[in-house]
Amino acid sequence: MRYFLRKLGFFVGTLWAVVTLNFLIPRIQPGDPAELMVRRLQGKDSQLDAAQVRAMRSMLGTPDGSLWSQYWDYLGDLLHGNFGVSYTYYPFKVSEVIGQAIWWTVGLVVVTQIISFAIGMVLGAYAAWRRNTKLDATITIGSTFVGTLQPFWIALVLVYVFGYSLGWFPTSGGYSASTPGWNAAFIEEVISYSTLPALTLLIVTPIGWILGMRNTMIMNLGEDYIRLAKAKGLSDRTVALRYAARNALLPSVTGFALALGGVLGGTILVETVFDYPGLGRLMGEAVQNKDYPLLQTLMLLTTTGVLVANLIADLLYGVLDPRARRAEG
Amino acid sequence: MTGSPLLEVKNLEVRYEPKRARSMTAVQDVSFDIAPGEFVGLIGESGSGKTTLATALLRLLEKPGRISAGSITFDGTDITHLDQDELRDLRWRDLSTVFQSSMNSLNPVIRIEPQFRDAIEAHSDLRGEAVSERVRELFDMVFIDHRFITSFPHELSGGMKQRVNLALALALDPKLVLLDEPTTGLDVVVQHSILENVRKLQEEKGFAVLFISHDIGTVLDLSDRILVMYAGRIVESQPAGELLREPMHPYTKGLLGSYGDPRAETVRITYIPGRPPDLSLEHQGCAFAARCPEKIERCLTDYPELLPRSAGDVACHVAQQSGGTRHFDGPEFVKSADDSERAREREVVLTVDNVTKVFEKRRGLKVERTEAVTDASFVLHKGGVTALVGQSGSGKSTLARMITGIDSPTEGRIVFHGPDGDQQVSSFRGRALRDYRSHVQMVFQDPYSALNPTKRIGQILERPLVNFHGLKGEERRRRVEELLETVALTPSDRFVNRYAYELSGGQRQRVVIARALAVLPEVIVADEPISSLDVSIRAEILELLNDLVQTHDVGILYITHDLLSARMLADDVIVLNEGRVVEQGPALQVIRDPQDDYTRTLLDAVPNPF
Amino acid sequence: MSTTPNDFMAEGEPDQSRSVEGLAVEQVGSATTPDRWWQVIWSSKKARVGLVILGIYVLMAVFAPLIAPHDPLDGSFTPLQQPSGEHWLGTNTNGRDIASQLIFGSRVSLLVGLFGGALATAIALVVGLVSGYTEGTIVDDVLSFVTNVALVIPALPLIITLVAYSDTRGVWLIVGIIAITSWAGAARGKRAQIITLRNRDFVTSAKFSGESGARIIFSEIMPNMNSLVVAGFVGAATGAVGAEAGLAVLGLGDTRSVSWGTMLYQADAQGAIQQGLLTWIFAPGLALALLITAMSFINFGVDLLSNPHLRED
Amino acid sequence: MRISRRTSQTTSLLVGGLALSLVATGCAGSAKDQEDQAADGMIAQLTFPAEVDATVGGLGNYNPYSPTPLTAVWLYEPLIVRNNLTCEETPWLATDATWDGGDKLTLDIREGVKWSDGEDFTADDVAFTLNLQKEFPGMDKSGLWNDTFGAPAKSVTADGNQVVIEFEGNAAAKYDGIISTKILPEHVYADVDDPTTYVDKEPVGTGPFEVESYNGRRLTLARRDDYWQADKIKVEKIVQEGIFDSSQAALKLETGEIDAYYGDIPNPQRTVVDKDPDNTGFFYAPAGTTVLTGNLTEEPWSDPKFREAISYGMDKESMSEKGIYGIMEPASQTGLKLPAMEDLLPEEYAGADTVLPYDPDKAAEMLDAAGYEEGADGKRTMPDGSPLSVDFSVQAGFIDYEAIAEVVADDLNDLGVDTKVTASAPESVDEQKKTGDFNAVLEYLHGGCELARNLGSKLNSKQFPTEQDIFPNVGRYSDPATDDAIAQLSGATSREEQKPYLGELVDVMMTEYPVTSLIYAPSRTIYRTDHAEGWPTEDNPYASGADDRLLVMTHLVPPS
Repeated sequence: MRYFLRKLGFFVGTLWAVVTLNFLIPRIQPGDPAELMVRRLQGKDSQLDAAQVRAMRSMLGTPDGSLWSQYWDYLGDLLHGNFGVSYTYYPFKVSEVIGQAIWWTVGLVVVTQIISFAIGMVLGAYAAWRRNTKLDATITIGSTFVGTLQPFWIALVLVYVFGYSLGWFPTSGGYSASTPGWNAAFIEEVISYSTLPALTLLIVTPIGWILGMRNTMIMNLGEDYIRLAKAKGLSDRTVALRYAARNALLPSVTGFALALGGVLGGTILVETVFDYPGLGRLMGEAVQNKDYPLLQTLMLLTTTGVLVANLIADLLYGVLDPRARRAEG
Repeated sequence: MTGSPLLEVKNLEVRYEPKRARSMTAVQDVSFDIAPGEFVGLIGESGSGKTTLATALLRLLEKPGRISAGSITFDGTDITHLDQDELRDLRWRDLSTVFQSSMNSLNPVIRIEPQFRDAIEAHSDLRGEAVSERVRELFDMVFIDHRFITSFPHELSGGMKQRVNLALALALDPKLVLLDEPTTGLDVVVQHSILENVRKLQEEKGFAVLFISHDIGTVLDLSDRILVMYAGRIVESQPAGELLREPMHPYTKGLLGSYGDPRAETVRITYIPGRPPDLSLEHQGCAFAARCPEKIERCLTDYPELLPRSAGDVACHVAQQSGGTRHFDGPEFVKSADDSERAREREVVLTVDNVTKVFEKRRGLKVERTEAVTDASFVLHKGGVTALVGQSGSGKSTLARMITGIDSPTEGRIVFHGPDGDQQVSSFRGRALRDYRSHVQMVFQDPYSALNPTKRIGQILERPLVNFHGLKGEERRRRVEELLETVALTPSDRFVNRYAYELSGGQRQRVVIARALAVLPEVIVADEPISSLDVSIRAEILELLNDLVQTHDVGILYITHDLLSARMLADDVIVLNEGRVVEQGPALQVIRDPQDDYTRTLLDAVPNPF
Repeated sequence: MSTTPNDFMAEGEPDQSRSVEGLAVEQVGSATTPDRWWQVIWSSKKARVGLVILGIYVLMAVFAPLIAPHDPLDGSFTPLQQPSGEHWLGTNTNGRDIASQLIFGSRVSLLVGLFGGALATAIALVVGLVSGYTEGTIVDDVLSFVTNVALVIPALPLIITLVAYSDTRGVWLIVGIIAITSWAGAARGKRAQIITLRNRDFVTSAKFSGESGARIIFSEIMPNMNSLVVAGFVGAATGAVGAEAGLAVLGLGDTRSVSWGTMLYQADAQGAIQQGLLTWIFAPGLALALLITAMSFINFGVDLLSNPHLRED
Repeated sequence: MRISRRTSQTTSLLVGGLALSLVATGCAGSAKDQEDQAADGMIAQLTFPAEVDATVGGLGNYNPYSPTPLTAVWLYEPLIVRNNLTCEETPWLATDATWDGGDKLTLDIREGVKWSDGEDFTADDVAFTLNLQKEFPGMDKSGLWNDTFGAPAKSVTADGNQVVIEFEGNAAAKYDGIISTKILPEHVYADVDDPTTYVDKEPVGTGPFEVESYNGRRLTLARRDDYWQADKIKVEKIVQEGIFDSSQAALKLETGEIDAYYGDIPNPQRTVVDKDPDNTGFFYAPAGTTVLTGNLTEEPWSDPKFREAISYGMDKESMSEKGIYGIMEPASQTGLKLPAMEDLLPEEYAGADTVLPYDPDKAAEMLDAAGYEEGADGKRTMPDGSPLSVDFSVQAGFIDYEAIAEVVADDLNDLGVDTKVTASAPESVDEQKKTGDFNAVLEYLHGGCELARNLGSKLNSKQFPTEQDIFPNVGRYSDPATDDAIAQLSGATSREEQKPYLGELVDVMMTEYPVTSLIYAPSRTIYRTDHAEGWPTEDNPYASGADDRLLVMTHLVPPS
């Protein structure tokens, strides 16, 4: 029991710290939301019109009062699940805005993560099983090359080749003409619009999984139960899958949970580049515009995402590894 | 042994050829055969190449190791170069094995039954229920409750795991079972029963066994025939009886010499000085010559072939001519009854008074209370040795923890009668604890992890001198050398600048002891100080410890599972079982006329060839 | 978390199996010292390739002034020139020589890699080691708490705040930022590692030699983590190089210094491709990719340290 | 972080690739907008980028007073359009506006205008809207009801087809703001309890277009036949979709996927026009002036002689070259946009070349004369011999500013003035402006028509930035005489009255050098002519494109 209380306390504590930092970080940045809004409407190099700034301030009701009082209000609102009104998307509620964007990101990210995880596990395991062969070399070296390219670099090539030279896929936005909803036209558009962002992610993400899997797998291949399995005269397939891979999978799976939790933060660049209407782009805008309410909530979302993922990872490990089932801690 | 042999090994040579390190010949020109149903023991100390040999026989060698010469013929077929697919049908059905490290030779994430099932289904037509039936039979064979069939490996105790492995090995009634140190790492008592089990099954089923062990004691009474391996070669091969009666190779004699009967009035055990040769280096002549008391000129120049003599074969020039004595006339550690008489009158340096220790271990939600030590009481005499004998879980290490001030008792008290009066150990914190340690030191079980691999011997020995005696420069250097001399690492200057990995196990343990001595402690707690050393050199360390007691007048708490060594070293013996002191008294008395059953079981478990 | 007897001397029977193998290894190899970490790394073909490439980059950085045809900040040339004998890679919109910028750019990337990596590793080491060694105590709780928070805080807003805060932007700011945002993961790893090392007998015996906690951590235990430290460093350095470029591309870099990141950023901002200045974009991009690949190759060698099974023989 | 206009510079990286592949792609996208053929003399469709960079899914809002309405141009209209370039006025919903002294403004409201729901547009709507701004300061973008630039309004009353605004004092300077007020339909907004948070889903406007459809990304607007000047509107349909950074925009312009882009495209001549000279063009109207502002409370800037000297020591041509590919002219030191505002020039400067030439030698002499002696190390010192150095902060990421900064630094250093440039986050630069904790910055002098409010407030000692706001007088120039002139100027309601006071300001600029004009800053239009012609150009600068889109729309005709 003490153990769980402790773990829970840790969770809550971290959450609190994160919430507080999320509150502070945007606020200690120089710059005033109202000014930024006006400037954003007038273009960067404009002489701020005092009247407009004044109007904007009173419209956005940008925070006044001491940081303390702001902080307490903020905490209070959080407890009531009230995340406030976005500046960038005024007069819409932060919750509305995020509600619109979240599905795009979840869709894009979850799908790509699952795919690249699958790729990683398969290739990694295969490379390990056939280690020190040409194939192993190809997989490892190949994935390293690709994986070390900067995402925007890849995006560059993709847009250039598929977007324009070949004109196969649109390069900006999430959809165009169709009306959102469960209709073929829309789904079709969503898929074609998501292709390039997804590809970009798919090229950079698997490498980690591949190498990780390869390493743990090779490590396991040295274990006695593998030697015994071989001595038992089991088919390579069985040895590779049931004995080696099955064990090597464990760390990766928990890692995967964490990855899923962390993704929201990671998509900012790609989403901005492709003007993809997801949380990543929101985060980008929120940061530019000092959109405290939006930024706070997004950061809260990401951080809790990671925290929860951590918990899930723990539990998952318990389920997957019988040794961990009893006596965690 | 008639008819064609089941396994026939001819001039087998295994080489390790790593890309970077020097390549070496781990197994050299090894030839022997095993008849169907024969029980063959293979004795060899660490580095003798026995495990490599086993792996080679199973064709499980992995790069950089390879069979570089010779042949292995199993049941008529030459399997030396058979490829894995062809090997597969022969594996397990004809040739199965139990690995040395029983602890993780079962797949941790799969239940036990499927691990039987896949093997059985891979090699037989049994399916479904039939398999489960078979598994139950097998479990019965090794006396394990059926409910464990469906549990995960980690839910079994070490002993059970090893029994399961044994059962697994027998799953398909193989012709030959290769047991590689099957019981190492298990309690003596457990070891004993498992070996009995093996022996019985072997008689019933009549499969042949190649039993590999470092411990000649365990093998002797099981085997029909025994092969002795040294430095990658077989140096002697004799039927067990003959080998025991008249060992021919000096090395064999040495091994036998390291056993004694703890009950005897006077026990003398020998040890083989020095260390096995480095196989990656070219060397000529007899590999054992360097450590051999009987060596003659020839031994240094040309290698003695393994030639028939009397009941078996031996590779030794001396043996071939004279045969020499049965007794290994190398160094010897003698302990006679009356030694132990002294010291009992010496003043008490530490008192353990009705000590009880309870651990609270968290298992998920519920807290498990384990009583590691219950109401233990005894005293340590200045310049005397008290042996704390017991198996794992007997709480002996927990006692050590409390005595060294790492833990404090839940009940009762431990009092140290030091220079500055009586002090209760449990009260020590921070500085006080640190000072206390200038009076009480430790010698660890595993000299390999007890010395920091990144430090030179000199540096290691300096630290306590600096910390406790604030010695500097010249003085400090002299003291370090002194210490090395005391533990017979001479000439000392050869060692001060060595790293631990350059030393042999025995030498390391000496360094560990030297470090313990550095602060001139009143008490040394020695936790299984010899158990991880080769049999042939254990006596060496025992003797050293013994001398220390005499010369340095320090009290030693000697923690062990092995009554023989206890007898050799201790004045008093305290037998611990499940945290309780079941018996204590003068060593000889306890051993000769044990009052408690547990003590007797322990005694029976002592491997005793004689 | 809880103190079970096993934390200290391993309760239980002499573990022969270990020492039997142990001996086998030790005694056989006893004449030869065990491989030093650099030997291990060098033993990997990939690592060798990586090291060679890295070496070339280092030379380029060190001798930049000799190699580079022009001063990278000299804007006196005609802008928008295509590659020529005079300007190997042409000139950019500010009339600067792209080739020279590329050559000098290696300096920033390597500096950031070196110091960013070093700083991050240092923080990770201290935090990780201390909290690992004091596992279960309040010190550990606090440190791992901080580590966890650092792990979950979204990096970008944090970085932006930091950048916005410093009036000037320079390599050192970038180094600092990278270190601050990237130490946590490593620290967690180190903590785990030290927890396993901490229970080794030689640590206990150091206590018996009267060593102080700090000394035990940094003099007894840390030397045994050399390989892990190296691994950590190479990883961190690789990350740092990428991060520098990433920051620059986001427009957070030091726009006044010449680095591949800033080159890309400016090229990108000036629509270099549309203006037909391919080299301006591709040269720094490729230089960067090649450097990072080289470092990842070295990482293959480093992996051998922490995971001997991977060794290629 | 990227400023919105340069959101994801990286895209340009990516997309830029296309520029080359154009040959391959041809005008891929352009097919789509030619589907439905237009009636004669009409333009079937024009496609523009989305107006706001922040749109998410279904959250559409047309409320012109929300910060980011889906469109701020086509639905709700202002009273009078005064184009930013020449400051000519075009009557719109108001046919005329007359000052009665500085404290009473009378607006004649156009008759016969219909709201898109068929209701009549009346003076009441105007009065309603203006009064609403009193109730909701958030709407009061012109500062009508508060004291920014002139006295607050007392009352707004509709009277027949007239609306009368009375002020508590002189408020002439509010004129620009007032006439550009977007007028709301009273019959709709009357029942809205808070217009600042009101989400306007079915806009009812007087504008030339009405919403046809919006699917969360693509906004389609259809021409209103009952628009009050329908005859001038030749465009049947407007589609606004997507936020493009420079490179995407350039490519979409080339492929004809959009017909105009108002953001920055580096080197438009080379990246757009050269590739399709027949169908593309751009017009960079001067909207203001990029100026170098020293902190006049600090040395050396406190010395006008120094300011004057260095004003000759900076090569504005090369700034234009490096900063904006030579498109924008070096700016007149008068602070006025020339030639557009030529007629406002005081006589003494009329015709004179008020653009200071680049003359390092002259600058050097002036510095010597002023006592800034050159030391042995080639570095000049203050007259009192103390070291002289200029340290100016440039907004990191403003590539044009950074390029200009380079030139300034190089030139000043050549002059022996030890100069160093520090790139800081734009926010930090703003911060410095507020606190006055800077030595020199690049900033912007708005060239709007309300000169008192633009040039004026740059020189007005009441317009020092505060911790709160970045008021325009960043350099902290302070001179009572000038303040009076500005007061007079802002009180003046006609050009003629204004001229003398403006003259004084220009004088100050030309003699005191409170700021040094560098080059003009553009208001950009980059456009295609294959669907529509009549965009403003160098030759026909009837409007500054970006700011006057409504006006431009009335000039667009099908290609001949």
